[in-house]
Order: sequence, then structure tokens, then C-alpha cells
Amino acid sequence: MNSQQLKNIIEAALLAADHPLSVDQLAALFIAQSIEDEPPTRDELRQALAALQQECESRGIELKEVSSGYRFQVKQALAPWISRLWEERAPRYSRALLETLALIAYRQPITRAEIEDIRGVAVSSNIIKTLQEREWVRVLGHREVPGRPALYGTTREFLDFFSLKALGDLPTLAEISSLDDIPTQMHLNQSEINPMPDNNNSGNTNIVQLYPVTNDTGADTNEASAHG
Amino acid sequence: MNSQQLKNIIEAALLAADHPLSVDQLAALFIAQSIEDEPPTRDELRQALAALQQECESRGIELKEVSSGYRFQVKQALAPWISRLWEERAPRYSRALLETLALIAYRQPITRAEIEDIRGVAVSSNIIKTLQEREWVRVLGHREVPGRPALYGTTREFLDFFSLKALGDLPTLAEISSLDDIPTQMHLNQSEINPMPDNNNSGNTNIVQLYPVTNDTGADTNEASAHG
Amino acid sequence: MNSTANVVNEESAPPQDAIPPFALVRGEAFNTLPRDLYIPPDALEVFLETFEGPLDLLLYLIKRQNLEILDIPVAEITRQYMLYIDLMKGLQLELVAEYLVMAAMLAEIKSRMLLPRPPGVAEGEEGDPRAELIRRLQEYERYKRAATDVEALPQLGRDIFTVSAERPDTQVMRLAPQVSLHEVLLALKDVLTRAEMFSHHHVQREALSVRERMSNILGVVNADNFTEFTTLFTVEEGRQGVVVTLLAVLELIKESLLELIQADAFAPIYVKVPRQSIQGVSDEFATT
Repeated sequence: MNSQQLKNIIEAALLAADHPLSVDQLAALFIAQSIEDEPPTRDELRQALAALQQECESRGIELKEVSSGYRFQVKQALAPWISRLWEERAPRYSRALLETLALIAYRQPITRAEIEDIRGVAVSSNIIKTLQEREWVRVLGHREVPGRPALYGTTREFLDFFSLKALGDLPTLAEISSLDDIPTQMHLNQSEINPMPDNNNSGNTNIVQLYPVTNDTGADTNEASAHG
Repeated sequence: MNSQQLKNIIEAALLAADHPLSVDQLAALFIAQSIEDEPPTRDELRQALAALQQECESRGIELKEVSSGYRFQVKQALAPWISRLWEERAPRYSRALLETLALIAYRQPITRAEIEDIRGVAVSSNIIKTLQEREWVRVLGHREVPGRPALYGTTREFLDFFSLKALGDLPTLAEISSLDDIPTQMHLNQSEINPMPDNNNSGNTNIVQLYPVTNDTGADTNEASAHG
Repeated sequence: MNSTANVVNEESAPPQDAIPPFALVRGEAFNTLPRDLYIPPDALEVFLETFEGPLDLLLYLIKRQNLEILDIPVAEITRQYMLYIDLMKGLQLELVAEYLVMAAMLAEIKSRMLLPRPPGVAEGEEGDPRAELIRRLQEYERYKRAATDVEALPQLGRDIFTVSAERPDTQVMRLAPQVSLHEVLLALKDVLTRAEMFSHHHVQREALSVRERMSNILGVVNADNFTEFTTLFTVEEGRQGVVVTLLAVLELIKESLLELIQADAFAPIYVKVPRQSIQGVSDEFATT
């Protein structure tokens, strides 16, 4: 098998699979059943992946390594066009959900009580359920204290969803000594786009539209909505 | 928008959509929200599609026009490799089959009756058939006695599968009698279903037993992967 | 993408040439926020419900006044916090217990701040009654930022779109089971133990190489042709190879699987598979 064919098979496999493929999974495509005599080595596979990655430079898709393997994805710069394929916008997540998720991601394994302790409020069961249904969070075990509370951690799917290879790739946790750049405006515009049932004040959302209060926060909001 | 970018957007859109896209549907991606001033004409779109089609010649996928539009598909010639993404693992072999195989390996040429004699039970035709289909066992000839029973022996494929150069590389019976009885397969299963990712936060040692961490299991798993 | 379009509800959108107001309340634009943060009750309700708890509200109050988190003027913050609590009560919002607990904590810190510092206690963080509150605010603020950071990561379906191509026509393949040699050997050990073969005379084991050579020879010879005896040997294998082959031939002859034919003395020796050699009913038929 020459390197061109190897590359083509890898390209086809990654595009045919509906999930990322690891180097091991790719290697398995070449083993046994004697289609060809010598299966490619891991090094050859990695070389082919690197070559594909490079060839993508001039194309509309890119080859990205995430936690569970390699996947092709649309280049982020093309998202404005591609997102028009779907009428529905991607869901926005409530602050309560994101804060809970962040605590689980950065502090795992962590119990619900510990999350509540840091956030200063109760965590709704709905949030935990949503995170588990999305397969971003799972129960790793139980703390051996009375009540045996569940210990939560994140999954490979969580990493894949946010295009991360490992937990170490998460943004660094800030040390807080001053509040200069706290994005306060989050309070103000979150409620209207909040899809979570725990904040269902939908009756009110057409009454009030609060705008960012300061210049600072205004800039932050622009940045935030550019992502949307 | 230059023709390269147009091609890239079309490529990305066709790969991101889960159904074929018509020229009209592709054109719709460029209208509205005034991302760019002049949307491409149908002719430009068709030219881009033709260019993409041509670029695929050396790649693992091809651009096909079907009734409802254009779609990328994996080249049929790559099916032998790609289809392994969906293969199923057959159930494990029975003890009876393994015993039969072992007797054929050690006592060849051997008839079915002789195998039954040693095992003390009948050997099902299925077992012999499975071993022959797997190409591990073949008929070497027939014993010239009434009924002319087939004489079975192992094949080169058998040796290859078990990484043996010759039958002489098999352990002697004396060595076999001192084999320990740990069924290797169990380890493999265990490591497969081990639910923990690699990133176990060892810092939190007060949390007690999320998953088996005894020395035993660790050693077994290592041994298993060495076998596998 | 235009940020105004995202934030403003289509129907209530102001004319595009106007400066965007800070707030729209019942369609009415507010271009300046009241200094005392007076907001009509409906608006306030939404406003308050967007806080993620007392820590979040406190952080908001501190930030709003450009105060230092490490040096919170407790008296002032407490006053404002209580103002919000009263507003919530007035609006009959469901006032979660956590807010009241925080109010009590603030009151306690305030009263301790007012007490004269006992002599001998040095100034420092340990002695500051605000320390625990500051620690909690800092801790919460870290994860509040982390949440924003996580939200800003590229997300599948929002910033990242996975791609796929139509798969070729394939049948689902069934993989043959994997077997380790170890398993095969254990199976043999079992069956031998069962048959008590280790002690039994007829498992005087031949070297496996002989058994293998027997198979190989049977693969070469047949009943219809004579094979010259000498062709069974490969000189390159050396003395040991020749011995193995000879033992294999002898074993095959003993088992009546092979016969030797020599027409005359010193004539070439041939081997062939015997045709219907007369033998008594062998054991094999007893068990079949």
C-alpha cells in the first residue's frame, strides 16, 4: 500500500465514521483478513494524518485531534455560511448550568454539596440531569461519607464537544485579586436567551430588555454574541 | 469572494449537511445577512462543484450528483477497509472447540473418532466445520479403514495466527501441565470495561475506591495486554 | 454579525439610527440609568432573578461601585444588599434561604468590624472578620470566570460542525473470535487431565516436529501415485531433519497411513497411501 492510498483510506474512514477515530481504531482497519500483507505502522498512520492535516490548509475542512481521536470538521471561519444549513440556532446554556459544569470540570471529582458550597446556592437536579443526558458529566463513584453522595466528573464527550484533547487544555483557572474585569453584564442579557427550565421567567422577557450598563461590559457583550 | 473560498464553503457545506444539497440550497447559503456583497451565480456554483469533483480524483471521497443534489461519498473501492468500522465481534469460541483444536494441533494427523476417544464426548460437526472455515484445520487424507475417516491437521494459517514458526514451537505436554489456570481472556474484558479515563485525580486520595486499584488487578491487566 | 440584532427583540427594536438605550421597559427606552438604580418592579423582578445567588449579587454590588474585593466596605455593601433583600420581599419574590443566610453573615461581619480590636492582636488577614467572605467571593468568582471561559470555547454545533460523507455499500462484517494460544493450551491441559493422559502409555509424546512432518508428508503423497522415498527428505535440513522425516515415515507406516514399496532389491523405494488396507474394525467406529 502506498502512502497515497493509506491517506485516502484514513480520510474516507474519518469521514464515514460518525465519531472521532483514534490511531488504534484506524490501525484496526488494516489488520487481518489479509486484504494486504503489511498493515501500516502507527508511525505511518501518524505521518498520513499529519499529511492530511497539512493538505486541509487550502480546503474547507480541517483535521482536528480531540480527546477521543481525530475528526474532520468545518473550518471555524466558514461557520457563518455553514450554520445557515440549520434553521435552529445552537442552544445557549444558562449560567447556572455553565457554572456547575465548570466546577465539575475543574474540581472533579466533586459532589453536589461541594458545588453548592462554592456557588452559594442550591444546584437544581435538572442541571445535573441535563449534564448527564448530554453525556458531559457522569458519576465517577461515591464519597464514603454518610449519604454516600455521588462524585461527578466530566467525560470524553465533554472534551470532544469543546474541542479539547485533555482536561489540561481547559482555560487556566484565574486567581482573583481584583474585580476589574468581571463581566457583570452577564446578569442583564442572559435571561432572554436562557434555554434552561430552571429560570423560566419567559412571561417577562418581552417586557424588559436591559442593555449593558458600561462601556466595558458592552464590549464584552459584543464579543459574546459574535460567538453565537 | 474568490473561487477558492467559494469551493471551500461548498465543500464544507456538503460535508456538514446530512443530506444531499441542490444548487439552489447551496446558493441560499450566500444570500441574506449580507456577509458578502455579491452572492455567487449558479454558473459559478456549478464551476466550483466541477472543480471539487476533479480534485477528488486523487482522494478517498468523491462528489456525486444524486436526484436531490450533490453529496460526498466514500469511494466504493475503499469499502473493504471502511466497512470494518461497522463490524461485529462474533461470540467467543466454546471450550469444546478449543479442546478439539488443541488435540488436532498436538496429535495430527488425527481422526474425529480419535478426538472423541480422548475427549470422551462426541465432537459436533459444527466444530470441525468452524475450524475448517477459519482455515486453521484441513483434511490431510483419509485413514484406509472402513468408512475412510478424514485425518485432520493444522495449517500454515494456524501457525501464523498464533505466531508460531512451526509446531515444534508449541510447549511440550510437560510444560502444559504446569500452566497456571488464570483464564487470560478475563483480564482483557476487565481492561475493556474499566470505566476510568487516564486522568484520575490522584490528589484526592480521601475519596475512597472509585474503581479497583488493588495490585492484583493492575498486574493482571498488564499481563493481559502483554498477551494481547 | 450585528450585536444589536442579537440583544434586542425584533418587535421592540428601536430605530436603527438612534443610540441604543440602556434599557427598554415596556417598549420605552431608557437612555440613562437612574442613579439610585430605580427600576420598575417588573424589570427588577427579571433583574433579580438573573443573579445566581447571594455571592453573585454581592459581586455585582462590589463591581458596580468599582470597589476592591480585598477591601470591601462592609457597612456600605451590607446596606445595599439589604436594600435588594427588601426589594425582593416587597416583590414577594421567593426569597431563597441562601440570601437570608448571607444577610445574617454580613450583619455579623459588620458588627465585628465595629468592635474595637483587642490589644495584642496584630493587624492582618487572620484578624479581619471579612476574610472568610472575601475568600468565598474570590473562589466563586474564579468559577464564574471559568464558566465564561468554557462557554467561549468552540462548541460543536455552534462554532464547530462535524462533517461526514456517505458511506460506501457495505455489509456488516462479523469478526472471527480472537483466541490466545494460552487458551488453547489450557483447553488441552483440561482434556488431558480429564483423560488422564499424562500417565497413559499412548501419549508417549512424539516430538511435535515429527507430528508436523507426518502432516506434511500426508500432504504430498496420495493413493494414486507413487512418490519416491528419497524426495521426502530435504538434505539441507541436515542430519536432524532427515531423522525427523524418517521417524515421521515410520510412524505413518505404523499407523497404516503410508506404505513402502520396493520392486527389487536396490531398486528405488516408493511410498504411497495404502488403498483399502485390510484392518480390523478400528476403535474409531466404536465411538462414532
